[in-house]
Amino acid sequence: MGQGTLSRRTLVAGMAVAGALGGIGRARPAGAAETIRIGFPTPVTGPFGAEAKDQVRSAELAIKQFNDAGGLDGRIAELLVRDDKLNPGEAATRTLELIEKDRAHFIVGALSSAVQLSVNEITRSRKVLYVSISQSDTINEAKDFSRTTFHEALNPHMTTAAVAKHTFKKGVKVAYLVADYAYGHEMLRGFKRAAAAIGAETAGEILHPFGAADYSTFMPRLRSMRPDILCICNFGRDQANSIKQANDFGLKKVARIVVPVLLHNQRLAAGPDAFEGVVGASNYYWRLEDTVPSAKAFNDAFRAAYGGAVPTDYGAYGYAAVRSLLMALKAAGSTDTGKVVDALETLKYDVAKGPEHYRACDHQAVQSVLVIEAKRKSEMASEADLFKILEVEPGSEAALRSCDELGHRA
Amino acid sequence: MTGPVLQVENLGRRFGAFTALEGISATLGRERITAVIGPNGAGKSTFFNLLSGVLKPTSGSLRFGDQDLARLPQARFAHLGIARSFQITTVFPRLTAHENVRTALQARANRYDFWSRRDRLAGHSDRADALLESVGLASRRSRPAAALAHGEQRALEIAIALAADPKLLLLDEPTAGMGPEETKAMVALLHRLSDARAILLVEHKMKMILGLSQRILVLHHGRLIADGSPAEIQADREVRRVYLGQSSGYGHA
Amino acid sequence: MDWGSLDLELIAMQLFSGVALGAVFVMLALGLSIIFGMLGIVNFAHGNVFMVGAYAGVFVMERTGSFWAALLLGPLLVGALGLLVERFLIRPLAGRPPDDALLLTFGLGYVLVEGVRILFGSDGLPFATPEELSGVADLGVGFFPIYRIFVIGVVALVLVTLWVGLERTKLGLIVRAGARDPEILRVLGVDIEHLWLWVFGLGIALAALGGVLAAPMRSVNPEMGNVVLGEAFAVTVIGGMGSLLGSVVAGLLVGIVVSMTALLAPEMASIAMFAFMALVLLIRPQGLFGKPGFGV
Amino acid sequence: MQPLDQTVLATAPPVPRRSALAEGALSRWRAPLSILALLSLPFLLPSQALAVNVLIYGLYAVGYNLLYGYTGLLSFGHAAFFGTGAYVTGIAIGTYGLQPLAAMGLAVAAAGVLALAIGAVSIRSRGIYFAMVTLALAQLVYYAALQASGWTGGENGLRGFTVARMGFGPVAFDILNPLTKYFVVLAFVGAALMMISRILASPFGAVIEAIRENETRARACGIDVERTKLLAFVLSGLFCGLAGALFAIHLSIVPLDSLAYHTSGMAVVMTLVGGAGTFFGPFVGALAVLVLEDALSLWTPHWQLALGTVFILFVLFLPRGLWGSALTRLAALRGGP
Repeated sequence: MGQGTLSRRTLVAGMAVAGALGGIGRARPAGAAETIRIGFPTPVTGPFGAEAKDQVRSAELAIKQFNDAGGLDGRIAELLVRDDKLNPGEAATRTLELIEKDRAHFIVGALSSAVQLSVNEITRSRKVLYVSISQSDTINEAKDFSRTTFHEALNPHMTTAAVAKHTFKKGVKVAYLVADYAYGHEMLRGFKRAAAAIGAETAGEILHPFGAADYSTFMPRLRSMRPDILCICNFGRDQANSIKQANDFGLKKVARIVVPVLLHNQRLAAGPDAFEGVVGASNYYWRLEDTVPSAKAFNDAFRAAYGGAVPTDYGAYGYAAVRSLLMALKAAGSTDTGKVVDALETLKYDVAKGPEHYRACDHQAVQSVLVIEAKRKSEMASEADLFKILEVEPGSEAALRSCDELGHRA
Repeated sequence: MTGPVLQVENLGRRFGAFTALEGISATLGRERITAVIGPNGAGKSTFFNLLSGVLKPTSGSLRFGDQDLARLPQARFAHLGIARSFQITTVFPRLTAHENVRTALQARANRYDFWSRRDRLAGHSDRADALLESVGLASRRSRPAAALAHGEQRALEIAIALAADPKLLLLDEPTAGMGPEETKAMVALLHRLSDARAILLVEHKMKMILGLSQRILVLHHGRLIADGSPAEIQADREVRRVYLGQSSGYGHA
Repeated sequence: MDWGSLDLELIAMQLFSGVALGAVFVMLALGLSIIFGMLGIVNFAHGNVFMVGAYAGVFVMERTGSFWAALLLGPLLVGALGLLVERFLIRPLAGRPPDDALLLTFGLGYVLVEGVRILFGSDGLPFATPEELSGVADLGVGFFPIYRIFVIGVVALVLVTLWVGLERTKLGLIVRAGARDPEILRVLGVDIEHLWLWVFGLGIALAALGGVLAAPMRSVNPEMGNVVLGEAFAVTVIGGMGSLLGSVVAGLLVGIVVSMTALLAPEMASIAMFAFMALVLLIRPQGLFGKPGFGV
Repeated sequence: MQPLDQTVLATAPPVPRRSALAEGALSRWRAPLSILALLSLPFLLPSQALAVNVLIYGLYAVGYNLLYGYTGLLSFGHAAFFGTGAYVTGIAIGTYGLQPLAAMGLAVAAAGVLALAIGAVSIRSRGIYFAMVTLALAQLVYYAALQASGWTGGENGLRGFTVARMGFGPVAFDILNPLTKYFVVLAFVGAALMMISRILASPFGAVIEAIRENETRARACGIDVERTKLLAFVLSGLFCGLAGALFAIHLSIVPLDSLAYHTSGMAVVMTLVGGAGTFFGPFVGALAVLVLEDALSLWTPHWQLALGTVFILFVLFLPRGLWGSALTRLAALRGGP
């Protein structure tokens, strides 16, 4: 708790400074030494406050490293953090402010799918470069894509494929509990596609209302499907609630529970008992440092900056997005949007988890996917020792939906 | 009195298992002033609420002229010319006396007019002043109703009721809570008003009723037990037994 | 949809789930209804009181390690908070339009959520099902979590206690009379302010008890009250404002409606409750057991 | 048997200093004066995007105030009309390719139709019961929109209808320019304010105020209370729908949150903080709440604590709101002690 309070204070102070600087930035005429301003909308308040805090801390770290290394020919960068309150309307307003008032050069951020799409809607009509760090299949599709839209986060297609590859077997019966909204449907689609390729059978699927608190009404039916694997396709609170209630109904004893994404902070919030043995994917887990040198470097820098804390999944997104953007800036030698887009399209980077690059057609970051399993309480060596890494699925364009399927013309 | 009469036939009202009023028949509105009396709980308020449309009868019929009132919404009663006051003063407390009356006039004339300027509507303002004058409130024109004395508020409520240009005016205890002076003024006012319209009132002040009204209806336990001139009522044995004979008068429950 | 598995056993299980779900609704609606019946105000912070109840449960559990202590002390702690709220926030509004108390509790909702975020963080906390109540029981038609059976039992116990309290004690008589007509109490010389205080505290404690009971079934987080408020309102409106029997019947009924919708058209489960409410309102504006005065 | 509604007298403020009616010398000029004041907003606020939000939420609160402040009905479901206005605008432009003006007209009409439906179900319930019923019905609309993701985009929100230029006959404005956008939105808001001012000054305005002041008396005066309330509800829904339509044009997205409970609550908070039953109060409330939120959220993630506390203090100590209290003070000064 003490550490949490401390870092929250730092975060708040950081935001205040960022706000003040934003005001100054407006008054100052554009010159050679103009600060590079990166707008960063993220849900500081609300249920994903902890994830947002990690995003901000990691992004700040990337900025600090860039500035310490001399910036862009002496031009330093700054992060303008804005609270999007997990509300797309709020996020759209904040993004407009960042572009119109604060004259932000670039936008990075967002945590929820809806917020990311709304930010993207603002940036693309104003031709501002945006690197999204929220998971979604939708933003890859031609309908929402634009030349200035980049996506550093994983998408459900990638995570479900990796999880299915590791857990599904031929002839295995899978039951699906799916949140009835776009993201849930994307996860279901991903799993079913993988299941078809592997030869796993569908025991049944149930859609549940988004944001439901009680899942008990679905459990008898799920149980009656007698699945080998229960695949829970939802996110955040919905995930914690439904896993907990599946346990109550004894489903974990008869089936293995599998989810598309296991979140560091959600696992902390729900406790070890509920999640014990659940398998899911992640973009990052700090124990990757045992095998990947760039992860070790990232963790060490993070630990040094934030009193020994380890970065989480969403922290890694914030770091990789800002780092890659700043690397492209250096490569382009300018803050000109067109030039930076070109540079990002050709950039190869390895900043936290091994080699990555943005695919040309949809600007999706091609990256590895970790398949992890939540540890039981007795196996945990420390408070942060939450997961076992079962598999690291290397990044490959073949693991993405094809450009054609997404509607991008060749 | 040339206005239409209110024809009540076998009127009744039940609340669940409780019968508040039963089998009332009478023709009202021919006399200048008619009073309804009865001990508390006799059904006077229910009777008034039925006559003014606040409640709907569960049995019997109710006609005004050739109009059947039994299923008519309350608002239409005022349009037909039946207006009422309430036992507890019911005015627009935060509006001035003049606005109170003018609002009532507008409610009658231009309910769904979204576009005219209400303060410029021809005649309303003058008519409101005339009505205030007629109840003796001309000097209180610009005072908020809540700032008026109790008797003045009762008078104002009557002015509001008059805005509907009623042929039948129903007054629920118009002198309730008034001192002797105020009561005297109210009696004079009622006399004046009854020149132009029939008045039906519920009252407790027996002396006043006997002097004021031409006809008296007596309710007891939800039934009409007597109906006649003040002299007839005073002589009625049944009435004396349930009502006048009791030393505590109407105070018991 | 796989209709083949839609057998009688499943329907029985689904009904049972509905009753367990309804039991929580009953706790919420009872508290709302009792407060409305006596004080004539609607508590818009009711969902958030439910949430605070869950946190109070966590708080007591962390310190004592006992679920039973949490179940008992959690609602009492929150009920005490309710007493303070009535005394220092609601009572000053006496004589003002009833809307004002409603608006005040609406603002209080924000304060409660944010207060909990400051004290306990915004992530939510784990609340494990107590050891002795975890696991499933074979009901003959299928397996059902023991904890949910326990919840139904606790709610039934609370209902019986309340019923005895209202029907058989002098205080109950006063409360029932007051719910019908507060003026009568004044005439009888009852200290009505004192009564309001305790009735408000009781309503709050009931919602908090609902929160503690729900905590092991759902995750505990600051936003858990938001969804619940609309649900509690729908149940209370269906049952009839101020009617305790209505709260109980409507709570169970809504639980079953939601549960059956979940079986037949799961994605409609959220809408079902509100559509049901709209239907009831069209047919009986005062709710199933409401007094006509509030509706028509 | 007592008269049905006695609470009105018992709970009304004891002796008012001035009439509660929305008229007087100032009222004739209130709409032009309000527009004049709003003209300065983009130059005073930290950002134009915020200024546009103040306009939109201000109009939303003014529309809400028509019902709450003037008719005396406390609704907690007005997000349904705001959100419907926004969604229909977005769908009409994005899916059916309508011109923005036509889309907005359609949106306002749709909000009105929805208000008619919700009003028809809820208007019969009284007092605070009405607040609960409207809240629950608005939840129904919220879940319906979530479910109809083919049209609304579901939880992801509605996108793909960015309006870059707003045409009025032969003239078109570049509304990607924030200042231009502000004045285009102000043109709509200003027109709406003129209309609302006119409605309030009409006999109908007098009738709704009569209902607010004393429903029993209003009914006895021959006012069909239910029908009048329903009309006021629909009118209020229309203006809130227009606010929603402008919101869609402004942000070029429609979030599902535009239909959420929180959005309904915003109308209540802003109206009350500004001053219910005053013409310009809701704008003052929108301004105060949005600026407070903007400033606070930069300093602390717990800005809701301050918002809730401020709101409670207003209910307890300043029920007339900022603008209402200022007007009362002004009237006291003018009229002497």
